[in-house]
Amino acid sequence: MIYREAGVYKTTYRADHAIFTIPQDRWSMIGIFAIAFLLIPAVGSEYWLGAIMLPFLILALAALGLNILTGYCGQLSLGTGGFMATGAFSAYKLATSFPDMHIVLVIFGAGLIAAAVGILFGIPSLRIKGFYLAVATLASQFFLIWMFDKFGWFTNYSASGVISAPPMTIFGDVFITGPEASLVAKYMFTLSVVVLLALVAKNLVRSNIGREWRAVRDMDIAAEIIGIPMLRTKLKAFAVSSFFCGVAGALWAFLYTGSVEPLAFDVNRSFQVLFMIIIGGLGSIMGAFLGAAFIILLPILLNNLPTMLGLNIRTDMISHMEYMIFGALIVFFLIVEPHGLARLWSLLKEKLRLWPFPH
Amino acid sequence: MRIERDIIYIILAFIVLMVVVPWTAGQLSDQIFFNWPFFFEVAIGGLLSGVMYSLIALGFVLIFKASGVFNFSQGAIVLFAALTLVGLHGLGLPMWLAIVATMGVMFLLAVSIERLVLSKLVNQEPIILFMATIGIAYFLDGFGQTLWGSEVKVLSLGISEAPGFYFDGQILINDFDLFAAGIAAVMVVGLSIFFQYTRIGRALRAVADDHQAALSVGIPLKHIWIIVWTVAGLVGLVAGMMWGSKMGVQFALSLIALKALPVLILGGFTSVPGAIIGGLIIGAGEKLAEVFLAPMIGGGIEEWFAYMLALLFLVFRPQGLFGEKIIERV
Amino acid sequence: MDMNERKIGDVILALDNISLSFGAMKVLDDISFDVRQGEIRSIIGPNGAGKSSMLNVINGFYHPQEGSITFRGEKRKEMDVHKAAASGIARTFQNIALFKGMSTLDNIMTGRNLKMKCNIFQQGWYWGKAQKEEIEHRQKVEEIIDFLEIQNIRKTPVGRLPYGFQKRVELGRALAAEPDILLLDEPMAGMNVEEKEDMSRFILDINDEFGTTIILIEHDMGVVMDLSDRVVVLDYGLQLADGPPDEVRSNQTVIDAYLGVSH
Amino acid sequence: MSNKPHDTFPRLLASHVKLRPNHTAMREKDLGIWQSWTWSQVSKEVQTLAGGLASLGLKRGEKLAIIGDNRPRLYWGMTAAQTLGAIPVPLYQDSVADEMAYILDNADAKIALVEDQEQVDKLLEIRDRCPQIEHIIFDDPRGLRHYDQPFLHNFEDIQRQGQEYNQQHGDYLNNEMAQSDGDEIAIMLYTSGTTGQPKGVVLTNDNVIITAHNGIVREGLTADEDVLAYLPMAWVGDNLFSYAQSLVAGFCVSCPENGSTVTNDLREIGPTYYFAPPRVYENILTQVMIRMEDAGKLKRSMFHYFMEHARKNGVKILNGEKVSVTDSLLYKLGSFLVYGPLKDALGLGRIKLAYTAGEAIGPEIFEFYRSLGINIKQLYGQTECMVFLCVQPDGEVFADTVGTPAIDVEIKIDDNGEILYRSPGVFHSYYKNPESTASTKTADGWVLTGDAGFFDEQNGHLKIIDRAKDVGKLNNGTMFAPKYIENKLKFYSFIKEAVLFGNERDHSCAFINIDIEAVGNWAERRNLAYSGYIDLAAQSEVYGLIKECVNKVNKDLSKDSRLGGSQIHRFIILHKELDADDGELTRTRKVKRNFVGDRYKVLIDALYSNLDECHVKTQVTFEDGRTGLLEADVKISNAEVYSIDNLTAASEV
Repeated sequence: MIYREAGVYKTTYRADHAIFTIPQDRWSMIGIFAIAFLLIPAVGSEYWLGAIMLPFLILALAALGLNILTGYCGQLSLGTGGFMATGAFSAYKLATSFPDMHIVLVIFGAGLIAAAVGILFGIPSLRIKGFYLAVATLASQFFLIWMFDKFGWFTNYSASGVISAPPMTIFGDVFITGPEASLVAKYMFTLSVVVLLALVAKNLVRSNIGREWRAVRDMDIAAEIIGIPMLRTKLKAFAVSSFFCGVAGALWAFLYTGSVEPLAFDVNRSFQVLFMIIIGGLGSIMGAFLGAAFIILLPILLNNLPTMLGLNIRTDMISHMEYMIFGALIVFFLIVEPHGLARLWSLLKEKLRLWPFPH
Repeated sequence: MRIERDIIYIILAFIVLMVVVPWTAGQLSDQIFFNWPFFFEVAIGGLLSGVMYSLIALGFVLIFKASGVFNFSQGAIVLFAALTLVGLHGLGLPMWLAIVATMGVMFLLAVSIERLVLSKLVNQEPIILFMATIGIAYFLDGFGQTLWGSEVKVLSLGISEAPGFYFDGQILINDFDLFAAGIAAVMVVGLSIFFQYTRIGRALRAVADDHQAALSVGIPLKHIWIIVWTVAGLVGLVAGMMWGSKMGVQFALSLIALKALPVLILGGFTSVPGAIIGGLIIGAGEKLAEVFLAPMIGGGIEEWFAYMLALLFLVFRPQGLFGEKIIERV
Repeated sequence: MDMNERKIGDVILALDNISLSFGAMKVLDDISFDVRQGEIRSIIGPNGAGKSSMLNVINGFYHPQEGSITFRGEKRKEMDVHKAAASGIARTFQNIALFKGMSTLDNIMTGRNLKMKCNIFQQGWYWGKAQKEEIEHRQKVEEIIDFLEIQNIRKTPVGRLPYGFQKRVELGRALAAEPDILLLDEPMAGMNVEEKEDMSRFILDINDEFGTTIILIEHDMGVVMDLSDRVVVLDYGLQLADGPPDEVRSNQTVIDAYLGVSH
Repeated sequence: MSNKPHDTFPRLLASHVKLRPNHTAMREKDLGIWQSWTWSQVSKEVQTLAGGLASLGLKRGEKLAIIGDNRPRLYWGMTAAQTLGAIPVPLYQDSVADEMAYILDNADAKIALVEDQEQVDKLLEIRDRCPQIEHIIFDDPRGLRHYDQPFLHNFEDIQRQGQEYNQQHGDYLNNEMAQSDGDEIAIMLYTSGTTGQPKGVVLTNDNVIITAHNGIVREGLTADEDVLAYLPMAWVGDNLFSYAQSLVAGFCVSCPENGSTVTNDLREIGPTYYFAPPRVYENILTQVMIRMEDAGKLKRSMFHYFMEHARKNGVKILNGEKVSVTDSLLYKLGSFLVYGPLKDALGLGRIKLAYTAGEAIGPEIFEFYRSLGINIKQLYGQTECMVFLCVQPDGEVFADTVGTPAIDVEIKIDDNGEILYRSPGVFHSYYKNPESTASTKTADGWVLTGDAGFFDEQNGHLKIIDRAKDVGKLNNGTMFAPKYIENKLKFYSFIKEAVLFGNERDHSCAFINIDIEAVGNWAERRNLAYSGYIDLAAQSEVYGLIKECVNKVNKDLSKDSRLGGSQIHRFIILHKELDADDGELTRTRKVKRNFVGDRYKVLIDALYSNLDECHVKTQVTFEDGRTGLLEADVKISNAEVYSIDNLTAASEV
């Protein structure tokens, strides 16, 4: 309905390969960026920024990572939490071992370490496929969490096993971690990192490596026969995915919670992120964000619903019912649209593009 | 049943490993106490608790075999069954009646899952069905606890928890564990017979390969699904009774499912004997490692040891011990 | 069109005494034949004759238990899938093996994966080298799209395409690798007469314009006899005959075993 | 832009190179994107090609045949030839070799510039019949690798050769260009004569350029238009819209990728200036309606609601008439919800001006597009005058006229009703055919169109009624234009074919063929049972339906003092569908009036009697080739005849 594509033609491959080929899409993206970078920091309350936007962005980043591995490359992983923990603890070790290191380097360094760990745990994927692999990735999940829990070196021998982010600054004097950091600064930093990495993810999936991943996902034998190196391609997916998850973990520990213990990244975290990409849509950058928004907002809504409806229910009851409703909604969503919110979104877009003709 | 040679080799190699490693560890480290009776006591204790893992893995296998669904809700089913049983018993029903009633509830549960979830997801990709079972797991966890409360409940089957001494008092074994192992053995034999020798059983096996073939056997798909989910529910009930009386009926039961996963990949998703042998290997390996290896590397390794063990296996046999061999074609 | 100018060169690939079995099942039994540079070589035989397995041996997907493969003068026991692809052997599949979630364009682009050299960091940044590379290869792929006359389905997800078009896209993906040897596994199965004519024209054009050596499996005898320079006949793993189409057509063993049945 | 354009095409090209060197002149969808050439790039391409042609020996006055789909290189061939003072002769690319042989021979083509292997093969096939062809240049080398004929050249080789030639011969091209002027022959276009062989219409630079310029001035076209070149290059319209006007105004012409992608390419380009024959508009409309049938109920009713609103108000708004505020607001809403996206989806979203011509267009089709806000207009023209004779002015657009005379065009109508004209576009001659030239072009410069028509008294627009030779007279002297009335009847979807009789009779009568699908649908909605065409055609309800249509046509005719006398008095619905297998239609589905008249003489006699039923036996050919006898009693119905509108009759005095 809103799309006008007559006269939108490409005279170069460069233009034809652009991320947004339709002007309307470009404008809406600019609008979204304006809201995210200007409006939200200006008007967002502490609760919104701190309790919703931050975890949303960070988990969206993790979901992006998992989506690369699972959605694009077809390797089902339940080890997201472990890789996030790797990121968090690596960042902590980097920041405390090299106090002068810049926060950006710390965060991305943590991502790289997580990527290395990801490659290590990705090696069995050459032989193991499907659910067998999923269960195998649980091994990395449990092993990594156990390791961070058991060995004091990772926490600098803190008695509680909890790590706390040291105060760190950007642009010289703007605190983005530690008690003095403002939420707006944290938000803007996280947002920038997430936008940058989302762009990188988009670039990867539209490049050769992205096609190789999808080829491996859609038909691995054919992919191998046309010369796509199976192990290297899968390991690249593991590396990139773990890098994203590692950065997300570091952001989680340093910017969102400030201090964290290994259990924050237990298997439930892995499931949470997996839910995000399933609900959001496998194999879609947009899906990671939509799914993260849904999974973050739903419990908040469910939590507040009884109060909003004026019902008086015991808190443990509320938490049980939350489980129930959450589970039921997941099933409901899968039935309504197994391909996720991203599919709904692209269907809507297709419909608008074809309007008034039916799809 | 035809067992390939390399399976036997792998198991033998494993058994040797399970002996050699603790023995070496014992020799190397003076902190660890090693003697043969103690070794067998740990090993047998491990094997018996492995049987319990097998019980849960069985539920998975049943459903995967017959419907190709990776059923993550098996743990939740165990919890739900145990909660229902205890709850009904708590309402004043005698135990045997409560068990019968719970079996009825499990049947109703299977029907509901088929009606409300599976029938709506026919022909979807496996990962979607997998996610749906996670949704079911969440729902059942919440539902069971909303209905029956979340405090830890005691389930007593009237079997002595006291340890008994066997082999001239040298080896200490829990009677309850023996009982549970017996029950599990009965279940396994029963299920094997069911799958191998009954018409429905054969149909169930056919359906995993080919839905059309199953239809030609004359059993509607939805009946098959209800049957396997009911059977999985009953297996879950048994597992719930065993585990529940051992550690109390509580939310943690649901997490036991995670324990069964390595068993599954070890044994193969589609193999009933695989679930049993896998359970034994995992159980024994885990206990032995915990006792003889853990002290060397910091303890608490039972969380991941089973997974690592299974992973190691997979690298040699990607389809698990008894899984069907994957032949690649183009 | 006059085909006199077509150059058929020396032997580029020779298979000697190849035997392949799966467990107790013997799929190929002592098969020997060679392929010359620039020729169209057909393998025929009834279903289950081992034709597809033969292609799988050639591109290294199956490893024969006995025999040797001489490729470009280099003798070896077996081929390696990745090496085969890298040294210019591409193929299509009997049952279409496209990447269903991707468009025609992307599917054919994957065919060029071996020629794309940008590393993962360059691709992640995209602008600069990766973009340049992407565009260069797009250009090549567009030439293939043009060649196969599939311009109007360029951006359609291949899952939505009719069968005949999927076959063409698959051919395009193989062509994108600019192969020296192209293995075609029943490229015309399930096609109507018009589609078969198109496909035959494409095969001839590929052979002619690019000088690509083609090894073809096909059931349509008319097509095989028209297109091929030489034909090898397999039957249940055994080699019945080998020679030019006319010779094979008049070979009594072949007629008894294969051509006799209505095809 | 100065008032008078440059007088040759090479000079026009040079002027754009000066004026807008980096403005896109041409695009072609090729290899997935719109390959583009600026004016200065085009100029370079043309010059090297011209050099190449010169090196092959193409000289002033010699002919270059051009055969192929709309391709930039073929258009450049035209300018290149004109640069040398040679004459391009575009041919219909789908002609069979035989037809080409005649034209190539007749035109004395020396070099042929063709698109691909298909055309090369045709030329090779007829080469011995056209020995004067010395060279063939092909654009697309695919499949031509093994063609070793020495006279076959790759386009790129010729350009390379041309580059060298130009270097060696310094000012040769400039000298040749300087020698040309407005009186020189610009192009030869072959018309597909209805009888006999095609005739080559010779047009001078002035003919083409002044006419193109006048069209641009009248419609206010600029250098920023976008045009899609998709109609055959041999057709005068394409030469005008995609070549001459582009070079005069300096706008960009885009060539689609191939035949199967035109719809898609149309949408991508979104032309601002567009021509299509009525058949194309009709097909698009049908497609729209069919696709909308699949829409959900809500969307469908919304669509129909707004289309109805557009039908009532859209044309008025387009014509700049006043409508109520609510209607105007509602139209705006409709634009957002329906018209805008619809036009966009069809690729017509950016149209400033659309033309149609060639045949009569159904009023419903015409109004559909106009009501959407697409400024579609009819024009009337011929090859012999480089298209423009009459064009509908903005705001004065009617379905049944072709508008007022174009700039500098004089039109008169002779006693027989035949249209004659004089204009700057009037052709030089028919090539090598002085008799035809003389019989078409009078000594004082008037050209006979062969069409009959008249000026509408109310709006001064020209109306075309028929080919002049088909127009007859009723016994009372009224003009009888059967095709005009048949077309009016056929605009009703229920009527598939109509055959009118009346020449040298007292009044006119008609045979009608109903459209089995449309009428069948109509019958089903009314629960009328029928077993087939014959049964349906004989039903009295169907007769009622058709009678309404005939009455409406009569009413329409009665408003016209000249044609009012030929209202249909009686009609029958024919008991069988007219069929090419029975010789009643030509293979292109045109009615053979005389044959039908003879074959159904019984029915005609009955129509002109006072019987109301007639028994008829007809020999028919079935699909499998067998013949059989069809017998039926055909009913005859009277139609309402209206008195001729005296108001207009009075104004005529």
